[in-house]
Amino acid sequence: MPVPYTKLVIEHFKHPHNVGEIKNADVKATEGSPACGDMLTLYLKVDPKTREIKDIKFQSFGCASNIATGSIITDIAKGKKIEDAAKITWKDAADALGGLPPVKVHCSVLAADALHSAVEIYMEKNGLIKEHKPTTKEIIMAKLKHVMNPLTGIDIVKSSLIKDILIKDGIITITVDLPEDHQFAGNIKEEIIERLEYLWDVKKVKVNFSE
Amino acid sequence: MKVYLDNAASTRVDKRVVDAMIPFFTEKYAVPSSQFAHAYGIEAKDAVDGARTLISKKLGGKFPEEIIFTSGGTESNNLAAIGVAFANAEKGKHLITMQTEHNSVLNPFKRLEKEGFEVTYLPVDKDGIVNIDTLRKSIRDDTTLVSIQYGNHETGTVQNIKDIAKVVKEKGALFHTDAAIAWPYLPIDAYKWGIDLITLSPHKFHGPKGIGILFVKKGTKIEKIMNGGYNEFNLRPGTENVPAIIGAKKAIEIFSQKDVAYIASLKKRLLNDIKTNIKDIEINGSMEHSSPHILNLTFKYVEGEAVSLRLDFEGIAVITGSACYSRNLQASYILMAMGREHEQAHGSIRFSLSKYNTEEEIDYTVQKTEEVIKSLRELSPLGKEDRE
Amino acid sequence: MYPKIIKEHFADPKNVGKIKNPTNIGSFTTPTGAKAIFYFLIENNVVKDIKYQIAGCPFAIAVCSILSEYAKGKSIDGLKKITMSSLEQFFKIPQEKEDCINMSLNAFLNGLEMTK
Amino acid sequence: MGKIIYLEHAATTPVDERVVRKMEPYFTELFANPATKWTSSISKKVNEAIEEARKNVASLINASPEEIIFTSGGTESDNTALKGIAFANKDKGNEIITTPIEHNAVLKSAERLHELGFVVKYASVDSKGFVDPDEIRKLITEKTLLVSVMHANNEIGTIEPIEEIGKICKEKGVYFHTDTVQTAAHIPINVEKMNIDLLSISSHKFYGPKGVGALYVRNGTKIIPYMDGGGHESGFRSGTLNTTGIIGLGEASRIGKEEQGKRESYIKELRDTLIQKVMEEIPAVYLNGPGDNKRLPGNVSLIIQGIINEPLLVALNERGIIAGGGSACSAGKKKPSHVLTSIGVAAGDLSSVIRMTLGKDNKKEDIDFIVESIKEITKGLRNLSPFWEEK
Repeated sequence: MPVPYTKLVIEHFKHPHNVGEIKNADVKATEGSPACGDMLTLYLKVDPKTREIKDIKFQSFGCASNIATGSIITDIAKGKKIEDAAKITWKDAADALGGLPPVKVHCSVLAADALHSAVEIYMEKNGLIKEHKPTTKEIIMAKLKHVMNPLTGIDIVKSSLIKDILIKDGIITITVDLPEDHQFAGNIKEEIIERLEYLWDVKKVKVNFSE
Repeated sequence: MKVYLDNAASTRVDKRVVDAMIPFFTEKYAVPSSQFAHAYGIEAKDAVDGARTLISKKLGGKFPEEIIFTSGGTESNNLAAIGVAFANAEKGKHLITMQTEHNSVLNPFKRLEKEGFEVTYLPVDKDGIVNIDTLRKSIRDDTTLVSIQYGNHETGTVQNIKDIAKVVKEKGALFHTDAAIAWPYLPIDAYKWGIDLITLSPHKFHGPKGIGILFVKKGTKIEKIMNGGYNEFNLRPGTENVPAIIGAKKAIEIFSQKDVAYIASLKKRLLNDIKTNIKDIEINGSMEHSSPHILNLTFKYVEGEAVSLRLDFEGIAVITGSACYSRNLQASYILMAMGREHEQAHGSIRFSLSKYNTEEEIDYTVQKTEEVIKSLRELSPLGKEDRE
Repeated sequence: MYPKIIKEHFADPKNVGKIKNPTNIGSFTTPTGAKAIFYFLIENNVVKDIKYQIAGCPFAIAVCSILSEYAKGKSIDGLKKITMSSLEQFFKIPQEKEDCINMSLNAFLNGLEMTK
Repeated sequence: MGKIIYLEHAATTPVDERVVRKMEPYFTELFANPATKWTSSISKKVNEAIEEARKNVASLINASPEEIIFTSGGTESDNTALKGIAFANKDKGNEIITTPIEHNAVLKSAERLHELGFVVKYASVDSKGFVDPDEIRKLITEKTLLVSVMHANNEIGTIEPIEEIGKICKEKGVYFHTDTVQTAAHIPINVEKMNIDLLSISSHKFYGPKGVGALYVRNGTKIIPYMDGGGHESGFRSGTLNTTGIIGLGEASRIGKEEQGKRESYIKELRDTLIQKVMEEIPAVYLNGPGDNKRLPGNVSLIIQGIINEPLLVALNERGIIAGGGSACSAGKKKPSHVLTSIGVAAGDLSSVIRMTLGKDNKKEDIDFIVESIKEITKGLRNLSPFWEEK
């Protein structure tokens, strides 16, 4: 009887490649939210001269397709130049797995997102980005779209939790429309900070709660 | 001899349909919505999706998600009328239907009237047919929905829904047809004809009871009338009745137009022989535009329930257009709308056929009907002047 | 659904027809066209013969038959006291059939009331 | 695939063979529409069978047959109870009281009523999922029309104190509805003793067919029908009666009543063994909902920290074990279960919940295999997880 996963997906799910943590990683990136039950953390070790990915590992707190995509995308990225790794898409991974069910897009896409974030952070940290754009409200909103609201299962922007964004002297202040003692307040705060603090012109990220 | 001629009420479930259903009771019983948890659910989901694809195609639809499974024709009609009226209330609050619709269409419209909607109930002519010009004139800018039955459940009269749909489309309203009686005995082509919503009832064509279908053309604005889970594309909550869906699919698969031709020949035989042998009868409904399996006749000077009970004594199952002479007029509002007198409405008998009926059964029915009518007319004080 | 006695009388109604020279006739027609006519032959306040014609449903027919059987040989003073509820001694009256039964009973009572 | 161990009985159950056999003749022989009872003797037979089924359903909950309305399932029963009472009694008040852990059929009906201008109040639940009858008492005002509290929760198995709640509702003169979709035929129900005015039943949760349910409506209750049509079910619920479904529900009720006690004790034993073994064998596992007698006989709901349920379920499925995570109805949606958030499950644990619901056909000898499988798979997944460190 068929599970809606291809044999290859099940194979990667049961025996995932490149699993674990890189202790002295150059960069670590996390996508997803533990409260929603889908999260992937990616570690990169990059050769500073050739800019090739020497080692790549992932940890998953996610569904079978999340795990399988993490496994295959790390296979694909390994050995590639960091700029080329940035070009690997979710679709490349899905194709390599022989297809993924449409309902599973949002959780498997996390692996690709994590890879892209990791590359971006690496390039930022190592001064590889030539032109710096100043951080605007739009950029912040785009970043915050990756933070989930566990109450609704959709992100905090779409579910209208962002009440206010203030940018002043490199300090970003985000006001979230939740009481401070809400069961998810801590998680959301942590994730917002993680999403924004590495930006080149950001000194500090403050998260306030309404009420 | 036992002769079942009440197929417009419900039909015998085809053995092949039952056989297709049984495994889904005892083996493949999982809930299709829990697909990612286990393979059983996936098999159920595949089966249900397969049913949607087939049914949508047969109706001239384009997408499997245009098929919504409900608990029956009544719920489908409720969902179509109330769901479309409320979802489009911003555009307008005028609705149109027909006086001879099934109660499961009329009653939701009556409820909508209480909720501030305005409803036009179109009249029909003596054959039960609605006038398309009258319809055209009735459609206003604020008309959101027109609901016209395809085949009538009591008389078998068939409306020209192809032309009706065209008029409704020109005027920019949505069109629903209750095809519970007519389909699959008569063709339908949702996209080509321009029909937005279609009600079907599988137990009328050898499928199981407890399952109904509402075709909802993609993009049609409609809202749910029951609240709960997200089943049926978030339009109808509740655990999917998988065995019944599979049964409905099978019934549609095996339905054959050859059977329709055969049923039509039986109907012709029945009518001709009754006409030859029994005087003072009247045909209710159109002869030209009629469902092949329904024949409704009035036997003058006698009452319908008496006729049908006497026929039941002889093993023949038919129904009367009126349950009783006096208070309970509900069922004969259709004949009254066609301009019949009470007396005529009361003697009406509906014969409805299926592929399981035989020529012998028809001959037996004619013979027994003749005897019963003769006997009851002897009892009757009416019509003596005409007969003596 | 039908009580046994109704089914029996409907299948084989007793005393159907007309009386040639009746002493009493009673009829009742519903607004919807159902009709019952009772013919009586009454001598010394006693029902000697009774017949009826009826165009109605099984209940209406059976009630005519039951009444005709019951009335034969009885004094009309007692018969005039028959009401809907006294019919309950024969069978339970379903609510939706009250009007039909009432029609037959009214035709019967109208005949008894007729003075000739 | 080899042997299947089905642990999703709260979502749906297989139809009992005896029930299928009872239904079969009503497909192909006694198929007439029971509505034409005055004129057809086949219909009469069908009607008699339906009345027999009605009696069996009534007897399951100690009601009178005429208080049973057949519906298309639990969802329709819940919709009818809430909306039917609200609309019929809106001259008397506008308040409905319910709880945050109800089935969506109740919650969404309540939300709909809220949209239509009714006031919906939610009684809180504690960390085990219990509603406090005293809180219900305090919430009731003179404007309250209906209190709806489920008999037992489908996700975490908590059996609510509905007898006490029923008593309070009776004292206060408000209607009391309870959704017994998870409990009917599984644990005893008595509408008289529990002072229940309305009660929802779903056939496919106790070895009957899908597509059919019942609503118990106490005699004299003021309620308006939900579906409009030909006036079936004494004018209350229109639509050609789903004869086969009703016959199936009736037979499942009859068997259910007869075997309830036996099933209850057998399934409870399985449940307790399973819970105990999983908790002994695997570290960092917690039980949702209460233990012991306040818990549905077949319900096992566990938090397995450090993993999320979907890959566990897929891997179990590979081994022929069919279990669930949260409620089947909202599977496929990313939103965490409203029940789990209501009882205060920590954010990080919300997707670590696995639900196993046992049935009468589960075998004692399978328990060890289930436990062993969960243990192995959990170990593998925890190795993958960024949150898990072996303590």
